[in-house]
Amino acid sequence: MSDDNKLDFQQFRERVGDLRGKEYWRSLEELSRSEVFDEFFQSEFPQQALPLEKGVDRRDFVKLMGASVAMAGLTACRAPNETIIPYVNQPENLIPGRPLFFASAMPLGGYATGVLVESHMGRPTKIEGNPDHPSSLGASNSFQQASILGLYDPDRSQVVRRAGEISTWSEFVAALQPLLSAARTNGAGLRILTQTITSPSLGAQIQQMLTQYPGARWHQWEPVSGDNAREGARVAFGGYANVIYDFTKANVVVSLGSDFLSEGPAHLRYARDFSARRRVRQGDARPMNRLYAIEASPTNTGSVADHRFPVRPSEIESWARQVLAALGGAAAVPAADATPATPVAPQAMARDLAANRGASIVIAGEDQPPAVHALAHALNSALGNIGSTVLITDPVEVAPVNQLESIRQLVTDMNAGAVQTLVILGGNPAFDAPADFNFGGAYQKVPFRAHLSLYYDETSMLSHWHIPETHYLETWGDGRGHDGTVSIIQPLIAPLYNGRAASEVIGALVGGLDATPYQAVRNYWFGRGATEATWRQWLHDGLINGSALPARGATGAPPAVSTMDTVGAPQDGLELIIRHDPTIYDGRFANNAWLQELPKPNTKITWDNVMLMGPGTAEDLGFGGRERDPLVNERRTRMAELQHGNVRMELPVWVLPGHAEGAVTIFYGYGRRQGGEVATVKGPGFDTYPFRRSTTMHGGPGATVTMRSGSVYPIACTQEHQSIDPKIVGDRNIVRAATFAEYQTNPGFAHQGHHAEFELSDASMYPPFQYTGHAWAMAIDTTLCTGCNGCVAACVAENNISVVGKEEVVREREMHWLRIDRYFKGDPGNPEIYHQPVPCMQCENAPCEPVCPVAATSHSEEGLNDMTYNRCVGTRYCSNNCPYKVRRFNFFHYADYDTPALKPMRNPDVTVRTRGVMEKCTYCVQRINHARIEAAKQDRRVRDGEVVTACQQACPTQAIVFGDMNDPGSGVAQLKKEPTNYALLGELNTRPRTTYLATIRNPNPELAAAAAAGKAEAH
Amino acid sequence: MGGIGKPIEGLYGVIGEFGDAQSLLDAATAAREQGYRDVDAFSPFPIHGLAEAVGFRKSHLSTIVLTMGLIGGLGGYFMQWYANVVAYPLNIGGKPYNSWPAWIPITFECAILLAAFGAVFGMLALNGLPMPYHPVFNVPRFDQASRDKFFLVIQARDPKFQLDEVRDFFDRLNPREIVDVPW
Amino acid sequence: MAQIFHRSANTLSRVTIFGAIFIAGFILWVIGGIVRSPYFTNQGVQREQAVPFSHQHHVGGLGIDCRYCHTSVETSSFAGIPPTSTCMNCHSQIWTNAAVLEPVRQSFASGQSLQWNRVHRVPDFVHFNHSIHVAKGIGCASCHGRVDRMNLVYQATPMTMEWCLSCHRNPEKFVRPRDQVFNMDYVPVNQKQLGPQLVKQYNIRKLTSCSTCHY
Amino acid sequence: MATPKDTTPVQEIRPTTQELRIPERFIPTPTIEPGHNFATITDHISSIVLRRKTPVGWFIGLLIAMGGVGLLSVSISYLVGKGVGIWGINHPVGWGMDIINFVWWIGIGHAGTLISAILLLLRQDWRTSINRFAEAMTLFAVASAGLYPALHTGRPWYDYWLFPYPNTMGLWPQFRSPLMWDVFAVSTYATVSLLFWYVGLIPDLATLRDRARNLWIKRVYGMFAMGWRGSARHWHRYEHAYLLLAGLSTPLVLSVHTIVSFDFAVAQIPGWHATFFPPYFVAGAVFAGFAMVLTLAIPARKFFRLEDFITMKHLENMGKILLATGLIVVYAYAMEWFYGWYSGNPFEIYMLKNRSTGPYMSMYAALWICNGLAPQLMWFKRFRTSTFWLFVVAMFVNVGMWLERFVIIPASLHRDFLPSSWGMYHGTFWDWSMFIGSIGLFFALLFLFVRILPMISIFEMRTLLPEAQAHTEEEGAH
Repeated sequence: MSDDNKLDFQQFRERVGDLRGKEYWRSLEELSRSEVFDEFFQSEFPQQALPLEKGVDRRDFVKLMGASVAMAGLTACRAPNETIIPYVNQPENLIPGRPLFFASAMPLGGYATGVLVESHMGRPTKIEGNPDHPSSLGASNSFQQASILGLYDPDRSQVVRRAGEISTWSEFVAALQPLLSAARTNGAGLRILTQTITSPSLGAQIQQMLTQYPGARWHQWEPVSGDNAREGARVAFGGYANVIYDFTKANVVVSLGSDFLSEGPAHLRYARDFSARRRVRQGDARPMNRLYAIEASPTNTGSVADHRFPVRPSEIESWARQVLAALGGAAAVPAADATPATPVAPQAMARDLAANRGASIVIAGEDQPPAVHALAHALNSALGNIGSTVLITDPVEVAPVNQLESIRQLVTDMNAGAVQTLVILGGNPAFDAPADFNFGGAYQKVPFRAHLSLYYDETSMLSHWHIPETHYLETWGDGRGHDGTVSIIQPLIAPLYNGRAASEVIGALVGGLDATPYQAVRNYWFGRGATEATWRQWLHDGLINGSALPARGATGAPPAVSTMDTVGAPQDGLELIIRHDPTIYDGRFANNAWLQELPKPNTKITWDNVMLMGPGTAEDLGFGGRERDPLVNERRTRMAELQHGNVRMELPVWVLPGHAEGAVTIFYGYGRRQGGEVATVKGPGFDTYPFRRSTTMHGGPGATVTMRSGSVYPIACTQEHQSIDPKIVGDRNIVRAATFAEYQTNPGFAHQGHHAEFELSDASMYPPFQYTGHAWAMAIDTTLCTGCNGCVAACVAENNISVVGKEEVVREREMHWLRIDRYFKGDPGNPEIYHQPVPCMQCENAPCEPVCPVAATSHSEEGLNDMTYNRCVGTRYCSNNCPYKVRRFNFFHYADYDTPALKPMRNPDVTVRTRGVMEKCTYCVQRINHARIEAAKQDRRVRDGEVVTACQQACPTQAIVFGDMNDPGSGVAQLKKEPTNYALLGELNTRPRTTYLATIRNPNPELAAAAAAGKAEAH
Repeated sequence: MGGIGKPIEGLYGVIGEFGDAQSLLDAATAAREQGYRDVDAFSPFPIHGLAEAVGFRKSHLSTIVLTMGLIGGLGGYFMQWYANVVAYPLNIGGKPYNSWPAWIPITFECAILLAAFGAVFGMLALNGLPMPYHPVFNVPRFDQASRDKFFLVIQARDPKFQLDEVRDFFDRLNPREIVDVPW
Repeated sequence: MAQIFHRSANTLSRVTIFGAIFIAGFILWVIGGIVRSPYFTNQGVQREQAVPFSHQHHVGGLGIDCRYCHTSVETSSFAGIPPTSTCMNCHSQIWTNAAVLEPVRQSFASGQSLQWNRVHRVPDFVHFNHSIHVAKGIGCASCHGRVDRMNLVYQATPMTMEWCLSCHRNPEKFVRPRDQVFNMDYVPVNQKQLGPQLVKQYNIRKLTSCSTCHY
Repeated sequence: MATPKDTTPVQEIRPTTQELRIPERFIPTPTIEPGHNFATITDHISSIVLRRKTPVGWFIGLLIAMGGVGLLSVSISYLVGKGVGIWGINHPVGWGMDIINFVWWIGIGHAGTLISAILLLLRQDWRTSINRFAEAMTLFAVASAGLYPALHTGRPWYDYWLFPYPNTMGLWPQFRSPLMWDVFAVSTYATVSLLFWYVGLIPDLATLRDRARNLWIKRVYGMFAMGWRGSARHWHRYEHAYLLLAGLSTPLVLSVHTIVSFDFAVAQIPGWHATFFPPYFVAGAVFAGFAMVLTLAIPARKFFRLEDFITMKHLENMGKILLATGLIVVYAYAMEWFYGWYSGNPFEIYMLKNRSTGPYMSMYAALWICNGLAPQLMWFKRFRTSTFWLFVVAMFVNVGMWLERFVIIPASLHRDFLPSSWGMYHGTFWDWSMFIGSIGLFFALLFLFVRILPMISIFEMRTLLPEAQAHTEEEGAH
């Protein structure tokens, strides 16, 4: 018996072998129906065809927690008794100890971006971009990376609440019935409020509801709204439209206050396309593109611009108009407009644009007034870009509306008592609706208030009913990307906290159909011609091919811009700029500690929101360098009172070189009063929504700021900068840069002149160590880095990096293995800004190693600078002796061993570090080892591209390249040959494996000349 | 009190007490000249020439210290070489396994440590210490030997020891007093 | 001056000095022994199991292949603990109402997992991968001992780091032909000559870098 | 047999200077005041230990010191329980007051062995009256110093990994690390200093054994005296061994601070990476050591009326040494500037700029005042011979040497190569509590020492007396 048993077993394993090849990208659906297995089991043991409708249910999940081997960190030498809890029925294809990848999509601001989710034994642990998805092309941003923590967040709401008391879903449904019957008769009084919705299935459900209740109304509100863009498009194209840009074709890009590289639904795609035209390589003749940024407060986009013009918000429009005028466009410059600081610039820009008709882009920022958007469109049409670099499609949203008007209407009706029932699906209007609407007050006039949300937040507090919402990794759904491409959102895990999807609530409203989200989505698409095969294909791919919206033909008539209302002339006094927070968005991520501790672009501030201003403005307010620098050394700053309209508030002041003078920027999203411990206690910050009134959604003129001399406020800033003399940075050749023109004449600039003294020196009293076999190395192209933080967040997620909290960051104990250094160069009013991601350099002559008394850090034969956590006694000598200061020490027990919810979140392939241990970047050695093992099993070398580090995988501009230096064909080996390739602090003879490609910018020669001339006059 | 020529039961020797270093030294020299061999002198501080006077020839301490020092040095180097070259060779910052310059300090320290042990314990061993019990402590005034008095003892086991002669000998040196030291 | 110590004090004092040195050395020696003893390594410690599953019977007796239950041993770091359904594959046919199997039937009916007491445990900071060891010709028995002769499974080897290193440094002493990996009774014939040859053939490297196991 | 007890009181025997035939050179500033003989020296010094009644001042002092020890134990418990995060250290400043205090104490711990060993070899007999005291101070300073390396690690319970022993991991220490050198240097230094000190004590323990009245006290001292009986042969070997120990300790004492300086010199941080650190540190250690000896000796000689034995000659000599070593240290400070300028290395140059004008400039200025200016007073005899001024200068140096280590360690680390990771360092309450605690420990041990052991080497003092000179005929002849 044993023989034929073995025989069958052989076949069985072969089949597994066949399947394993397709392991990646596999959908749960496919998992559950793999004929091979069914047939196998049918034939062998007919009574055991295993039903598996869904993914891994919660019970399995709990078991798996027991089964997963690497749960927590370092333990004592005496082994505790452990139990192993296997499956009862093991899902086929799930190989214990090996991750599976599933395609899904993360919705943000309504738009869905495709992702791949890594799942360890049923536990989603890591998000990667989906290379097939048009909005990301495989990259991922910090929000996506941190959504893993959002999923497991123990602060998430876990029960249905009625007036704060614990209740049940069925009670809620029961409570709805009388109202619904009422609504059915007279129709009126039933309202729902949603955020922006692109989900076809949900949209259809809502439409069905509206037909069912004729009197019902649907309102939409999202604090980070596209209202201005919508209105701008309406002015320009006579109706709501969706605008898509193709940066691969653009030689010249003009950004009117737009941060297209790190904001908006398409920023990952745009960053990729934009960087494709800036990748300067040997023997690549393509010219570099050129970016002009006209903006008030520095953005990532502005920081990489070839020309950045810091102007007050109100001046942006006049700039646009001047350019347009210079192009002989439709609109003359209104006399009222002030002439901008450098009059030559607009003309030069215009000439540059004119020279690139059809190959240029003018893009306006979401925060810019409709007029600017319209002007941008006008410029694009004037330049003949529409149809080539600028594509117009129908709106992606199910029902595009002016959301400000929409919620204005809702509030009016609520105050008028016209609203009997309000069901809020997601969002937190009581916190983030325009302040002057007093949404909370009006809301409380509604007799029946229900709120669906991830957290029990400010709005939930005011609601009769609160229903916990499912995380996108927990439920079925769908959504569209920036170009309309549809993705099916499939769950990776059953709801952890009894959450409900929006579709379920609508289902309850419509009554009758109590379809699960799965059925809801499935039915919708099968209703539209999906078949079992296509459906599985969509899930597998993570998107519906060809579902992108078609581009409209170029609109004949150039947009009318003369007619529209303008912002008007710049006024005296400070202008206020109100922006959403770069890391916690509009406040919805306030409870996500990963995002809270992420250094905000350019300022490098964590856990707080501040009032940004330029050095000049600070000087005028009596907060110049002399007062400032000592404070900044100590991670502290002054408070100042900001007054705008009738709102006054004390905010910490932060001076950011390059911020437009005469303006201050504040960020909204902080100051949460409810909705999680992190949001309310650990990182409270300041609630600036009161400044955000329906008239001042993005700020406005007439702000006054007065310093509060007495009060000093601690700021968790990871990189002090005011006190750093740019000369020091120059002296040390940390950043090496040149213009494209200079590069063309002299590609080796990074190793000449002053740089020459700072080259790698091979001088050593010892013979060099020979690295046969693999030699892992990394090259980072600083030209391409936009400082978007995607890599940092990815590193945190991949390597179980602990969050330390604001106090510890203030004490300079942040734990990020990868940091993005930011350097300023030149005039503090308008400096050049450089980003430099700094992971461990993996020095071949690592200074950290010889000083370790216990060999806790040593070199692997592949040249990795290994860090053996369990051997470390914590002398910190290695960190002291590291010239790059990339080592991180667990001064306290930072890792959370206790919270059960967080344990399954961790990457089982990476040890969770304990107190008193040094840690650092290891080039994601767990990924290297996995690849090496797989390769070794097939008796071959690891191929180039087989090992992708977490940071590399996330990077939208592909600035980070990792691979085997000894493999001449590898990408990294190529980059190391580039003339711009240089080693940071190479003269220390550390022989770093991580090297940098010098920054190359492409300024307009005409303007450069003008600037030189200006200087000449000055002297 | 036994007969002539053979050691006397229960008698360690005869001790004489002197008032100052000079007279002790002279006494010791005299005793040697008398032909006494098993002589010992006790003083509250080292007196130059006294040891030779009581017939002390040569101390072997230096040899011991040198040997121990060499053992320490070689052992120290071997330990490091074994640990980092033989037992678990690791690439530490690109340095060779046998980075001998880095091993000099510990080699040196080990040499010093063992040499010091040699000096101290060698000295004690050669001196036959610890020896908390010793016949001379039976001498009533011997506690003054650690203050300001000086003693000379002629042991009973000395071949030339004749109790009466020894007493006479001491008398001639007019010490503070003469005492028979019992075992 | 009267004697303050008795005659015996002389001997006593010397004995204590040498005694102290000797005792100190002895204690260190004992500690060295204890940390290598089963008390610390759990070597040879049998663990009670909910179901007294006998490898001796199933492997030794019936000759069931290791991989029938430990399915992922060749594909994954984790060898895999069989789901209840695997047991039921046979035991729905044979011994269908044996008392000892009650927990198994229970589990399969109720969907509640069987709970096994872990026998082999490497610390969480050690990342061991079964598949590569199997692929490189390290036999199950090399680490787990003659499981086919174990009634209740116990840890056959100390599984200390020095033990791991003994093979990572000299694989040629332990490697066996791939087709013999799952053979419990494999006895190497002239390993001295075969070992190095296999090491070359399977191109096995001496992996003693820290990050081979610790990261 | 007649055994007349020698009950002659001390006062009776007080011969004049002439009678004592004291050589001329001793008259102005003698190492031992006239009027003493073996008995008086013995009785005076041993009586400090053996007298029944303990002075109240001693109790008060010990009480205060014990308070410090209490604070220390609290700090240590909290540290082990919570982690080194309770200190002010951070990235980039991985070492703060833990290592500052370690180096400070080790430095102080150099005077003892130096005085005993080197001055012995140099035949400086004035050392005799202070060496015992200084050696004790050395031991206690090293004990306080030893706390820090042991406790500064993140996981002190694994410190034993720094010792080479066969283990189940098959791992050994990494001997290229200066910290390993420290382990061996400091432990060797502690051991050898202890032996040296104890060997010196043996004859005096015998003296105490014989002076003590209570049988049990006799036995305790007797046990440690190991039956010393002042035999001529013993004395001969004893002196030989003592001389050999001195010979061994001299290179040892130089090696210890050399190796401590390697902790920094071997690293490549600007401000650490300097080849002249070993001599610089050794000089600094002697400087600090003698300052501490003065700090302790001046009150002690007053309190225990030891002016006869620790005379102005001693204090003045130590003042001269302060001046000499102080000048060496100042030279080192100057050389740092020279090297910085001469290297033309931007990192070095900035390091000096940052020291002198950066956030810690006040520390650096104070350092120059304490170690640079204050010792210059020692040029003048009237300051050298005034206990008050000597004490003041010594205190300045004590503080100055602490500042020196602060300037070297955190002030170099806080701004190294990449400006992006610059930071600041401030000691926290626990940093200070541990420092004060270690001072408490030091003094507690010192108080116990002066109460139970002779703080001046009695037998060596005897040899200073002219009566100690004796000659065999041959010598007497010519």
